[in-house]
Amino acid sequence: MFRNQYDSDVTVWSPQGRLHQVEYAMEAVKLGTTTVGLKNRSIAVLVALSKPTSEVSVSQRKVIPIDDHLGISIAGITADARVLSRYLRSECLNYKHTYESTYPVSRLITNLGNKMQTTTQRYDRRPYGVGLLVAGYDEKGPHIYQVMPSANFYDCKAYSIGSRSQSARTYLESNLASFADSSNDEIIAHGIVAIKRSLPTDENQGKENAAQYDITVAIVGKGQPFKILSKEEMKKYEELASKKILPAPSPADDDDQPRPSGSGEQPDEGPRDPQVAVATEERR
Amino acid sequence: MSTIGTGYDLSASQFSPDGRVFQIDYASKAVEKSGTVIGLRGKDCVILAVEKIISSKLHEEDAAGRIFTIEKNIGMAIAGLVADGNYVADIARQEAANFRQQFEHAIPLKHLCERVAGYIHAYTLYSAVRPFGLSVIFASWDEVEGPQLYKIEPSGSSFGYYACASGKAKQQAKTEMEKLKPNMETEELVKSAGEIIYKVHDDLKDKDFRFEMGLVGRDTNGLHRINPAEYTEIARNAGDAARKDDDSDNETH
Amino acid sequence: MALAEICKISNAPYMRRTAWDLSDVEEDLKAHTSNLANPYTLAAPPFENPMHNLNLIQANADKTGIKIDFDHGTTTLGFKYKGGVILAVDSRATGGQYIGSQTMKKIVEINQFLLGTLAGGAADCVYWDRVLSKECRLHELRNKERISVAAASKIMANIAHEYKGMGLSMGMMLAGYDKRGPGLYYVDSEGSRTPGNLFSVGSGSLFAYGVLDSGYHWDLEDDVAQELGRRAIYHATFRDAYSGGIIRVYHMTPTGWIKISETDCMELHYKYEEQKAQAAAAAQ
Amino acid sequence: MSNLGFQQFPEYQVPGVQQADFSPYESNGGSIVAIAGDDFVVIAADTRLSSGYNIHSRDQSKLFKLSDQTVLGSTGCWADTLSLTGLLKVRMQGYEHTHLRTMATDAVAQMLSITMYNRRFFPYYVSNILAGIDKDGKGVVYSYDPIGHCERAFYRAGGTAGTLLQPVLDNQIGHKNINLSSSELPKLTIERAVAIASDTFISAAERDIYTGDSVLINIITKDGIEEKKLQLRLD
Amino acid sequence: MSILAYNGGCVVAMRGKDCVAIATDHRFGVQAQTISTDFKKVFHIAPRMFLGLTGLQTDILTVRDRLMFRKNLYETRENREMAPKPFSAMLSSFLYEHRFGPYFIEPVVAGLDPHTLKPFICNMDLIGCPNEPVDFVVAGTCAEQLYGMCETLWRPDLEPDQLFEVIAQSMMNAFDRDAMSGWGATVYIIEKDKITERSLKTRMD
Amino acid sequence: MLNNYNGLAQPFWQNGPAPGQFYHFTGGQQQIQNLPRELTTAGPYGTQRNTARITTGSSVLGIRFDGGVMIAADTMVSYGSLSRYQSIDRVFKINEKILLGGGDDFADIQSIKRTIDQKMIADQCRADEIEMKPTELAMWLTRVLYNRRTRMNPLFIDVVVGGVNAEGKPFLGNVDLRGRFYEDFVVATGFARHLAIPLVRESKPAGREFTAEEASNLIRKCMEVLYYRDTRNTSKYTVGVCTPSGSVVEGPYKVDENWSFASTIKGY
Repeated sequence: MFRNQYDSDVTVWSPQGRLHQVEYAMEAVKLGTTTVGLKNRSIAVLVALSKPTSEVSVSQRKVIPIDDHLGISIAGITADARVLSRYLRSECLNYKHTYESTYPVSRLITNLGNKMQTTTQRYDRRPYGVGLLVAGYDEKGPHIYQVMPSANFYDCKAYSIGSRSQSARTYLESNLASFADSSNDEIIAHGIVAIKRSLPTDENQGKENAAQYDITVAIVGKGQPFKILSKEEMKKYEELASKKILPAPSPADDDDQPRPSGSGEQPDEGPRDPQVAVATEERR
Repeated sequence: MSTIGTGYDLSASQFSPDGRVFQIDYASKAVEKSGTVIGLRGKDCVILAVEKIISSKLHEEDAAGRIFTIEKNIGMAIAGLVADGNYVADIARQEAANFRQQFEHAIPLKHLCERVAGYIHAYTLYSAVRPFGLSVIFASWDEVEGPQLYKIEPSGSSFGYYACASGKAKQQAKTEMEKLKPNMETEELVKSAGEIIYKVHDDLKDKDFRFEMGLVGRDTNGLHRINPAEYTEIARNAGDAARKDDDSDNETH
Repeated sequence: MALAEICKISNAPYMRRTAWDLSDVEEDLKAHTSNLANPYTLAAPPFENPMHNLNLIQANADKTGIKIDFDHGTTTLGFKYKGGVILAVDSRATGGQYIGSQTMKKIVEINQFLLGTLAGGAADCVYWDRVLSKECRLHELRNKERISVAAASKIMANIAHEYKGMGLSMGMMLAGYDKRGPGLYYVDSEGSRTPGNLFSVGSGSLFAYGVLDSGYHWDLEDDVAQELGRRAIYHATFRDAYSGGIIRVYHMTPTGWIKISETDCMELHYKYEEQKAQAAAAAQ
Repeated sequence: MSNLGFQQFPEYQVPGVQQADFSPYESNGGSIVAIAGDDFVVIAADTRLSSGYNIHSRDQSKLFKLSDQTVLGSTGCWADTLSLTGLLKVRMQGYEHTHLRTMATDAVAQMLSITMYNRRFFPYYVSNILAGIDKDGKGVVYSYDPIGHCERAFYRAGGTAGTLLQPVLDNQIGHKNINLSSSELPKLTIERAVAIASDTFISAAERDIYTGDSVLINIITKDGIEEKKLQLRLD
Repeated sequence: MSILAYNGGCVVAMRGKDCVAIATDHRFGVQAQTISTDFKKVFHIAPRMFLGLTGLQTDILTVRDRLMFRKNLYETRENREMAPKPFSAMLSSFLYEHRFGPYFIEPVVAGLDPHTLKPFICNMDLIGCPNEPVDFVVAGTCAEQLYGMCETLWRPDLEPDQLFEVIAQSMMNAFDRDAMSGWGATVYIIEKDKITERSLKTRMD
Repeated sequence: MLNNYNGLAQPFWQNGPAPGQFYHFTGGQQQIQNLPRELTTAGPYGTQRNTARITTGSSVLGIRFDGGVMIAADTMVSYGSLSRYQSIDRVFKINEKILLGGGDDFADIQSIKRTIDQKMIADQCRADEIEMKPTELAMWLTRVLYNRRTRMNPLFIDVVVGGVNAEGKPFLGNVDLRGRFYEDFVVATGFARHLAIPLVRESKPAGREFTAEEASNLIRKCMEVLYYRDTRNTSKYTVGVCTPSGSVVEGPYKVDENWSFASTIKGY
């Protein structure tokens, strides 16, 4: 294949009608640790995996509260996530200040999408290298939204992004039917199980030696302002989760598989150009 | 791999020796890769129909919709980058609002189309930006103008149509449309819309898809409605039926 | 219109959106909290010549019942002598005739080597002293040495001049001790800045001057100097309706300021009465 | 189209119409009393919202809960009050986001002062009294003048009846002009504070037409805020 | 600044059980400046009657003198002691004579009726609209503060010594919140058999 | 160093992005940093605004009852003392959840109404069945009106906002030209403040809300009183009713006039 000269700038279309810069940005999401979002009828749950650091508010880096009715968990470049979260926060604040009520989730995300879109169309900007899972609650009930660097966003029943998130998704898909009616405790447990699936194989074999990762859980729902669960509260759910039998992760759990949703508008996209890997190397 | 004007195709503000702006062509490629979208004009109604390829079971059914309401009586459907679509929808709404603010009535589709086309075209003039990977179809109905249907290309050029299509199966859809008779009643129109979309969908290439439609006309008393339950039902059934005997034909051959 | 932005005509009045959307709210919020980010930017009044117009509003208070009385009135004094600088102040804040407070702190401890007294609009003085103390600290950090009294007072004078004619009302003394020895400056809202040995500011200053001039010379002993200040203020509180409360005496020494005394002037009054009586008795 | 103001078209001036000039301010009445103890603070405000002689609402709380430890009482021009408190709420949440903890009472006090000073040349016409528990668990009261001069105190009365009530507090809480040794003075308990607050309002309702209907009393301790309500005369 | 507040000062009178009390501050100032601190604004005009006048000092003195004159005239004519009631009636009409060029004063009358010995208190505005409440009357620059104090402290049927406490506290705390009055105060308690004058130790600022 | 109500931090470079700010590529979003017109004119308190109402509506009366709210206003819009427009609807249906009754300068009412309608269309465009709630509208009005007032360029309106909130809770509030907002079971503008409110207040049953019937009777009674007593009032009036099931504006109704008592009045 010819050397890819169309991947240098976000304002350049490739002959195949692709935006390589945007696609590369999508790669950044895969570099982040996994995060899972799912919901039942009354609450939406975010579960995030993070490499523990000495820092106190480790959860803060992975799960970011936006407003009482809304929070996000991120996979990708944290700095970019900060910018986005700042935007979301001020939007919510302004809305609250004007209307004394909470920002309907769908509308907030639509606006966010439009803001992000501009960065995929101007030479002096780069797409945000971060994917968001948004958990929110409004008069229409709980929501999980997936927002990608391509500025695409999807209203989801449940979803997972980040490295090795494929296996988490596989779990979610197989249990999708049961989510809507499951109790709050169950749904949280489901989330934890799902995320454990995405742990490197050796770790989720022996369940509890997942020690080198922290799991953060945040919930929001009816009469439940967005809150990150404390270690104590976590215990209960950890147990619930470990009770659920964990079938060995499906062999077809291959992260390098292009993720259809990830590549947004290009569902039929073939295997990625070899340059991509390189390009991502350079950028990191 | 289609024509590549190597060297002259890296910027929207750049002509190739043979006088083409390749970036625009490439942008259209993005459109050609997206699910099919069609617009049909009937007697007293206009319909927009979309073949929405479902990329993941985990998404809600109505996630990433490609049909938008711009004004009370104006609908818009897109083929191409959904992100760009959302953005343009927002622009269109602002234009409509702006017009309404000044003239106290809904913007005539002709005007709206001009304004949006102008906007999209502006993005084909600068190296600082890329053209929208987007083809937009507008539909409206009102007592005065009757049914209206317009389409805008990534280049920013726009035309009015009786029926138009974009996306993967553009050609196929067109040939299907040729067969249709003009000035259909709402019901028929909806049916045929369903049929076309289901026919042109190629389940070898893509997995699952969802039929989505927007309808505006006298029967919706002048309001643009997205996936109105009753009509969507009709369309889907019609589509399924059409598809079945389609397959059966294949068997006979 | 689509190209309006490019043609830069979207600011024409007939183009402006009348709807008050979230971006306007943000504008508004920022405008009304601008001085939290930058203390020098205050909201502009919606009318010209605020000094005049604000008075207009305040003037017909008894008609409208709108009583916008700022806290006012003071006697403060300060003088240099061989032992450093003495500052003495009362502690009464009056809004109109009403005594808003008997315990107001009219000496602002800007830092260990800089004191400011405040007379006139209490809010004006306190606010700008706070800004000044910030500037002084910055100066210290930037130049690795304490700011000189001269420089500090100049900053304050510049601020005052910036707002000259807007109706600020400040009459403050800045006292400090630096390389040049004791420093005492008078700065007021007209932007004037004068160094000097002896000042008294405020509604009761005339009475204070009377006492000061009779008792002041350079070679005072510390305790005498302090007593002089105290007595001067006492007499002012006695004669001036707008001065009273607690009499505070500070002493600026080469090693920084010391708080000498805080005495209720009622106490002082009867003490001095006592002394007078004894003196009279002795005279017999 | 604000630039096409009426004054641009003198020929359209209507003789019938009086050119009453617009006053941005309006006095909506109401009074606040706040009393701080060692480990608690009591803040009370009446619930009458009036302008001139007509009473808009007889049940309008003038106390704004800014956090579990801080309550702001604000009267004067109700429009100003609403906008100011709205502003504060936004700042509070912003602070919580950036610093991951709620603003301490002292910090709120300072911020309020600065926020009010921002409008130095077109002041908020409000009489603010901020009550809360400070860092070391002590009750505090901050009072403000219209342009944000802020003073820390232990008891304060503000609003239309402020001038009536302040001397009473001086006497009852501050024990001014009472020559008794501190041992003889009654200890300030929550009960006593609440009692005095209510009494003062009863007498305020007697003499101030802008104060009445009922009193809302908030008792703030380190464990949170307790609310009480007391009926006043309705005329 | 209102002309009534030009010299500052305040007076309050209270009804007790078979007794009345009237108190005055001592300040005589010119606007902010305190000229003297022994100017009593309460005058003893009949054995059991006091007149308190606040407002513009020159008017206070004039009004006092003219009233004394009229009162003496009344007493010589009628040859009997003038009771508070008729006196305040007279005062009222006297003030109203100057309806359109009023004296800038607010009077307070307190006393016991010489015959019935019933307590009597009364105050007026500067053109003589009389007001005879059962509890207390106030006048002067710190009227508001006084109202606040009296409302809370005053109770019916106070004994003379209690009455003194109440009026003293009201007075002192009231003018401690007013810039224009204070600098010492005197309280007169009028009982049927005696009149006690007590001066208070107050703040002198 | 005054900030002229454009609090935005200066961008890094001309038309460049301020840190963390999103903006459109044409950069037209950046406000031009000039003095707002309001700040550059002279007049009462230094501003030059038309500080008078021209064509005005008088009373609006709103009453909250257990199941919703009712808002009534007569159909007169007068021009000074001239009864200029005799059948103008001053009670508007904003959406299924909100009613708005407009008093004072009618031009300003219309302009704010336009803006509100636009917001409603925006809601519809989102096609997410999320409707604006009365509280939200009331707060929005509060902010807007206060904002105008603070710029000394007020909208001379006095509106009654009523409706039902998300949980079907009735809401009734009033916002005036200074952005003064309050909630109560009865609110009114214009003459109704003095005439109607006392009537309603005294007939308020203790410990419970009005019933729909009581409310409508009161409205009828009050509109009659207003018609007799307020010169800027006509006998026709419209009533808006909003309940969880939706909102509707009915009428115009007519006050059943009875001037027989006129003959008994002496001394005119």
